[in-house]
Amino acid sequence: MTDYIVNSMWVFIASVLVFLMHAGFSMVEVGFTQSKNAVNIIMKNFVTVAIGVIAYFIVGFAFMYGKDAGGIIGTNMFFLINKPDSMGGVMFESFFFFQAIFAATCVTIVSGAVAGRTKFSAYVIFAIFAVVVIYPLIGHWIWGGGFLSKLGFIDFAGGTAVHAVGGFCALVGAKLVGPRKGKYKEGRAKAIPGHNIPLAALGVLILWFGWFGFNPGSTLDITSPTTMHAAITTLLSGAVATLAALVFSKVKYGKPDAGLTLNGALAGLVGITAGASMVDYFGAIIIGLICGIMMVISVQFIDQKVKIDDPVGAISVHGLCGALGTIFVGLFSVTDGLFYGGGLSLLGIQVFGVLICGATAISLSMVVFGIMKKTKGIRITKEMEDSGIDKIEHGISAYISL
Amino acid sequence: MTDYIVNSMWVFIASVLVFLMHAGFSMVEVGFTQSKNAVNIIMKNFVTVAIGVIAYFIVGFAFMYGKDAGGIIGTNMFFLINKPDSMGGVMFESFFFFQAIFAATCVTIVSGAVAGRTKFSAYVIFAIFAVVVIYPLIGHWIWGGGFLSKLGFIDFAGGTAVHAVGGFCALVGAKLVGPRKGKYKEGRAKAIPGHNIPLAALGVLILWFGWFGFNPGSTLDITSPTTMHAAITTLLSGAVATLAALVFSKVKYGKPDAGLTLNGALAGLVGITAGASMVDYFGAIIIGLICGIMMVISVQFIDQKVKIDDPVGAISVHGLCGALGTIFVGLFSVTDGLFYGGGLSLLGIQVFGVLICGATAISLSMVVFGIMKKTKGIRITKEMEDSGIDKIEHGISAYISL
Amino acid sequence: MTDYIVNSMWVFIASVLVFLMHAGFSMVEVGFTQSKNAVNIIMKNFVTVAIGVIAYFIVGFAFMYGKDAGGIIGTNMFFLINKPDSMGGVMFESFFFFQAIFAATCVTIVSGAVAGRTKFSAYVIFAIFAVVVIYPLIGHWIWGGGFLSKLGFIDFAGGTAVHAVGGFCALVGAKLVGPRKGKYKEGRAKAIPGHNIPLAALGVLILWFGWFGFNPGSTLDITSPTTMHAAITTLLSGAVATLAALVFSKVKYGKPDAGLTLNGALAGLVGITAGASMVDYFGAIIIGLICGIMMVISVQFIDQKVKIDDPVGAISVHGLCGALGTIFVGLFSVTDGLFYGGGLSLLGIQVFGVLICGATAISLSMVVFGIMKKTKGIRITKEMEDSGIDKIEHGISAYISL
Amino acid sequence: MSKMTRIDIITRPEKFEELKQELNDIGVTGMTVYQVLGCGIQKGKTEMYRGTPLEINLLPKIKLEIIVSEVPVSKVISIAKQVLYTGEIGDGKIFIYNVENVIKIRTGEEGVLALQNKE
Amino acid sequence: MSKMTRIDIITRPEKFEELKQELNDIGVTGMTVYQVLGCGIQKGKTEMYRGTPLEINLLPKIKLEIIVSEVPVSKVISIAKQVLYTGEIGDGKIFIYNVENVIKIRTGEEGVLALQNKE
Amino acid sequence: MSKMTRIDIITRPEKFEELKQELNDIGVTGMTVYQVLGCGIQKGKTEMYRGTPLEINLLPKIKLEIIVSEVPVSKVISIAKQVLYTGEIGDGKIFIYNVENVIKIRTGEEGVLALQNKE
Ligand SMILES: Nc1ncnc2c1ncn2[C@@H]1O[C@H](COP(=O)(O)OP(=O)(O)O)[C@@H](O)[C@H]1O
Ligand SMILES: Nc1ncnc2c1ncn2[C@@H]1O[C@H](COP(=O)(O)OP(=O)(O)O)[C@@H](O)[C@H]1O
Ligand SMILES: Nc1ncnc2c1ncn2[C@@H]1O[C@H](COP(=O)(O)OP(=O)(O)O)[C@@H](O)[C@H]1O
Repeated sequence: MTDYIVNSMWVFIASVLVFLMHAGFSMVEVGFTQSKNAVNIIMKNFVTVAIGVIAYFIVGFAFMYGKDAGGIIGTNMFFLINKPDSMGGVMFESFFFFQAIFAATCVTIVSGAVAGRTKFSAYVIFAIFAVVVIYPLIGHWIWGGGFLSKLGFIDFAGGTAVHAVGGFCALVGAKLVGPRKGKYKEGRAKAIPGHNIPLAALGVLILWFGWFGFNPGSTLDITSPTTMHAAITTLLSGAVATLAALVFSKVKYGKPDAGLTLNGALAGLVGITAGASMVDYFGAIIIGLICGIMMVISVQFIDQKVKIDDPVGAISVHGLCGALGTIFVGLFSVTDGLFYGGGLSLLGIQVFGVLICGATAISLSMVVFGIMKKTKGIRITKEMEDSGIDKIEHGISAYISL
Repeated sequence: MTDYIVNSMWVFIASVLVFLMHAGFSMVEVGFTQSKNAVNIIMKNFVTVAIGVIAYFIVGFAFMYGKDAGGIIGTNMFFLINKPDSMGGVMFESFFFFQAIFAATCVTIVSGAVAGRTKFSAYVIFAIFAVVVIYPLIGHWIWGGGFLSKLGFIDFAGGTAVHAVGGFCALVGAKLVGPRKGKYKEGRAKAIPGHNIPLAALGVLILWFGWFGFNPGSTLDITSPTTMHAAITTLLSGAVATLAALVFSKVKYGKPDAGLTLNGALAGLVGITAGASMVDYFGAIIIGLICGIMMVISVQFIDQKVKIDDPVGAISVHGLCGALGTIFVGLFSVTDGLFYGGGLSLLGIQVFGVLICGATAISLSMVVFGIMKKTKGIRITKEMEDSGIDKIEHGISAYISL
Repeated sequence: MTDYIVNSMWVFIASVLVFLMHAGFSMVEVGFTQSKNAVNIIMKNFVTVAIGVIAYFIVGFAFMYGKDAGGIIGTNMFFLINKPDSMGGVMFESFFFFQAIFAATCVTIVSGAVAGRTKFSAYVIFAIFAVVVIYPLIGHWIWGGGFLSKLGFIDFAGGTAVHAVGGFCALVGAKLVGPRKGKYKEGRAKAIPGHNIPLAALGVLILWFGWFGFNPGSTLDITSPTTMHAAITTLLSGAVATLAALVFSKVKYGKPDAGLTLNGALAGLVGITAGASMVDYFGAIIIGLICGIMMVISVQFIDQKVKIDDPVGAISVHGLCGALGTIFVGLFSVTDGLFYGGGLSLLGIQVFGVLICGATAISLSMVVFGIMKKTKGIRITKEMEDSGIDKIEHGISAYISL
Repeated sequence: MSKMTRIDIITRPEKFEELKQELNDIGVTGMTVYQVLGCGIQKGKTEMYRGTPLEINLLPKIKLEIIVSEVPVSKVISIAKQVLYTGEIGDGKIFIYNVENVIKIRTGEEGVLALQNKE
Repeated sequence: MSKMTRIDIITRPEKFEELKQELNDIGVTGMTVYQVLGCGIQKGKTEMYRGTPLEINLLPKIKLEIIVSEVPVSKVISIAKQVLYTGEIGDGKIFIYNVENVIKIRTGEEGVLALQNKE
Repeated sequence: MSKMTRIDIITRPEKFEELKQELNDIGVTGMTVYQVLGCGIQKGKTEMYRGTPLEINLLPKIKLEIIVSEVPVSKVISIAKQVLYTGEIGDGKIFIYNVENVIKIRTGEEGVLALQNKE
């Protein structure tokens, strides 16, 4: 019996917890959007899992964790051919399983932001590209031995690699596809409320559950208290951000906003992701507090000033809080953070890394969405939008009573 | 590799399973109440998790597991300052994580019982008090080295510490806030049915799943068959109680009652909680049988005779079955139970412990709810109750179609 | 610290994951059927868990894993009396827990196929019989030291023992109880759509999650990479089958069909179950591909040609893909499969085993359903079917608004 | 302008499919359907919910609204009676109203012409 | 054939139970209930949803449709006024229509007879 | 008492927002909205559900019920035609009925007065 076995087991179990996050994402997206597009959301989530896993198996993993070429990209292990026996200190199979499930998660973030007006085929093409190129490329830089990791950039569980990247792609997608019909009238934003808050709440709690695989699992090492420490910081940041969003929305808008409270939990969880293992409890609380509040401000800002229509708040929750959280590592890391006497060096690296990854995610997704927009089109017809994607693109309604 | 690592891992994984119980509670409460208050229920559940975790981190844990003062209360480790490296035979982090997630669970029980007519702010204040004072105090007596544990009182996984305490607080809350409008007409109880049975059923199954972390996790020791034994007794008791409630409701009311069958599963799970590790299979079956039936009787009794309006049956499920189950330890414990030749001593202690804890929970919650009732008020206005808390207190409906 | 402890822990955790599959089955069945029968579906699922666990504890386990008599049936350990300390290389308690949760799963498959027109009591009687006789008997042949296991028949995690058996019983049940009213008009099949696609999708994702306990757990050994290998093949097969069903339904019917895509995921998961540990990645992909497509063809074939009304597709998903997957072991097993130079011997055994088990499942369930049909009747009245089982048999609707 | 009449048929949801079919057969081409709750002689029922009486005093009903002009009202009524009659309480009622005018938006036709659902 | 009248009462859902009770007391035995959305003087309201104004300009209302003949229309109206009056906008409106005929499917009775919900 | 008229507009749900806006502009202040299912010339469609034909022969429609007196009926009709016309089957129909009386519960006003939604 060695640590090797126990850690392999742990990483495997953590992956399974992460897998359920797909159910969480599905329910959050379904709940926060209109009932007439619920089937489409479901189909997007299923196709994301399917494509994510297959594409990552074929090329994504190779690009991300294959033999490094110039700090930019991996170059072997396509189809897992020539895989080693172990990786990251655990059985190769555990390692790959964990990574494969992460891969699909990143893409899923985009599906909520472009909900309600995007062609199914356009989303599918983007998803393939994201899981073949965007995610593995940036993932290689950060985790696969690429230049950012060599530089000392720290992203513990994917605050940037998964969430900020997903969020920035979401930003581009939502911008290029344009707002849903009726979202802006005479230049003023109008709310298009989601159709099922309890389902969205279920989704958030399932995501939170999965996050205890996502963050603690990322140590790949259950023998160290760091893993459980990461769980506690995850719990604290999520809790504080939930409360912060609830109170802040109450102060700002007069009533505790349900949607923002649910998003608040996610904001805190995303915010802590990059540094869960290396910030202390107080760091976690402050990160949760800031993320909870900044998310609320950002949701309104993006909705009303930037005028990008993001039905589920993915840009603010994943993009903003993912980026913020990664930068906060430079402030709150108990070993090298500015506030803990570590000076500016790590902070600089973190900011640099976030900028590079953000710029890459934005440019690459602009290319894909841009080319599709010019050619096949990314937006459904006005009629389809009016009557719902479900009825026309999938020939069925999500809910049937008579 | 030591037992220490594996046990720490196990306790951590068990905690994660327990965390999902919040999703379970939310869905049960949403499903068993009216749609016009579904957002409010969701908000209460989220605020419970948030407050539960934060308050327990700041003071709750210290009161519960800090250095014992006079057998009454713990006195150090506020903010986890001066925490040890390990506790209960596992890494401190695992131990705390497990306990923190338990803490929020206890409070959640109350939210269902007072659903549909309680001010959000009143619930929040109670929740803070419960997680800061009521739960840690009683928890200290039972598990933290307080006088009950010194006396030999046994509550394996929280039949009393979590469930009975939660259930008794629920009793007080539901009594003081009064029945929902329309619940009693000319002194006769009328049913106000829940709005979504499938969601409630999902919640129950999620809770059951979480219970396999709740009970077996409480051994803090996966190396012993006792842990899996506790899982089997949990499974058996839940199964028998489900069937008992189904059959008993069919005999009593002519049709197998869906709500009572779902509650039946929970009754069996609560009932076995105090003794899961120390009763044998037949004990588990008999406990499940009694709890399933007693719960049905109690639900009707509380509804129609005591005339306390408990929309989800929390008083009967958690209060009654938690207390019964704790007392049953004195009968069915294979080492010291009356039926196994252990004499009356343990039974006496168990009854005494339940009485003390019950009295404490009732008095303390009477004080909090009582003071609030006298001052700020705990009940929403008649108008808000008529049109639903969601629309007025949160400005949104849970379900929006047009 | 020994492998023994870690494996016992692993098997236990895997069982807990499998337990959540009951929530998955419930939601899939509820979502894919009509709202007027949703309470009935829920009740059937709860009663299945309850009866499954109790009956398996009392006799099922003994028949399945008791001392072998003539290769046909086990003969001791009723009520777990005289249980050994360990079994299958893990603590007895873990082993039993895993098996008990599997037992209920097999029966559940039938409940969806006979939904909407079957008497509650008839289903309950069948469920008892299935968990007392059908499942343990065949399970003994395959896993309990019976003649099939002696012959070298391989069914890793229950492609036949659980799924095909469940699916074939479903076939018999659905055939004997007859189609729902309105399903066939003038000999032509008409669709009766499910009432809640998002709930069905949630169910599928929960099932997928549980499958990572179901398949990898079946090695009973986490120390070997085979376990995680089984997880990866499970992931790949599920993903490929999802995509295959989506694309195939789009080609065949013009639009990507949501119901078939969800079923596709399940088809791939069922298909890989028999051989998850012993096929390689490409085997898994091909199995997923074939199962995804064959399931779509089979659903239409059963619906329109065979004219058996199977609201959730259980016959195709579990029966067909379970049988196919078991036979595929004879083709794709990397040690003995035909395509890997293993010759025809294993393939022959696999085909023989599937035929024997299929024939047994079909005959036994024909006897039970047949006798009931002749005596007490298995079909609800026309009136009950029109107005929904919920209102009449359970006295309540699943959804109540006013 | 010849008389146009609106016929409201309120009955059990179960019977809807059959009724619709039969009405089609006598030439009723348009109808609008409402899901309503109703009580009449059929006073609802008392179920037990968690051991407490649950009075369901409004039952789910379906209302068909049919505006006719060429198809005789009597014919619609007799078909409805034929299909819906069970002799049990809850068979339902038919209400007849006068319609002043009908306009078909797509063609602008008014009155009886607007009701001719033939292309 | 004596006059039959249809009374449509559109009001707040909250008041429904009470109204139904009172109407029963004056002998109104049958009614059909619709869940509708409405606006009138009560123009809806603006809530904040995720920090963005959400204009709810149709409010959930309930419509009771009551066909009476023996029970005087004026009595129904006065009961409705009495129960529903709060003085706040949104109390609702009552619309009165003429009914040409009523048929009770179960018995075949027509007109006033069809409305006699006594067995 | 000057004539009061009820106008029922049955059309596609998609068009509802626009129609409501335009009606407001010509002074229609009150309306009641029903979610209904309908068929007319537009016979529904056949989708495939799990490879089996699914006949959807009732399509979701929206019904606006508007009682007017001062606002001319013709104006409402012409606005409706204008907004709803696409030339495709399914544009919908308008039905006109006579209203005998209207009562505003809050003020007790009757008839035309009850319809004046000005404060
Ligand atoms: N006076 C009435 N006004 C409005 N609706 C009525 C009236 N009487 C009956 N209805 C409607 O007709 C439905 C069936 O009537 P009911 O009296 O229950 O059965 P039956 O007509 O067979 O005696 C009721 O549920 C209700 O919706
Ligand atoms: N002119 C109208 N046509 C149709 N329905 C109306 C009309 N005016 C009011 N209503 C209905 O009556 C309801 C209540 O009317 P409202 O004007 O809001 O309150 P009040 O009558 O108390 O002033 C509205 O929501 C709407 O459903
Ligand atoms: N004779 C009728 N009686 C009642 N409702 C009708 C009638 N004809 C049409 N309708 C309603 O109007 C809707 C639109 O009518 P339809 O004939 O489909 O389109 P169009 O009027 O554009 O030809 C229908 O779905 C139905 O609800």
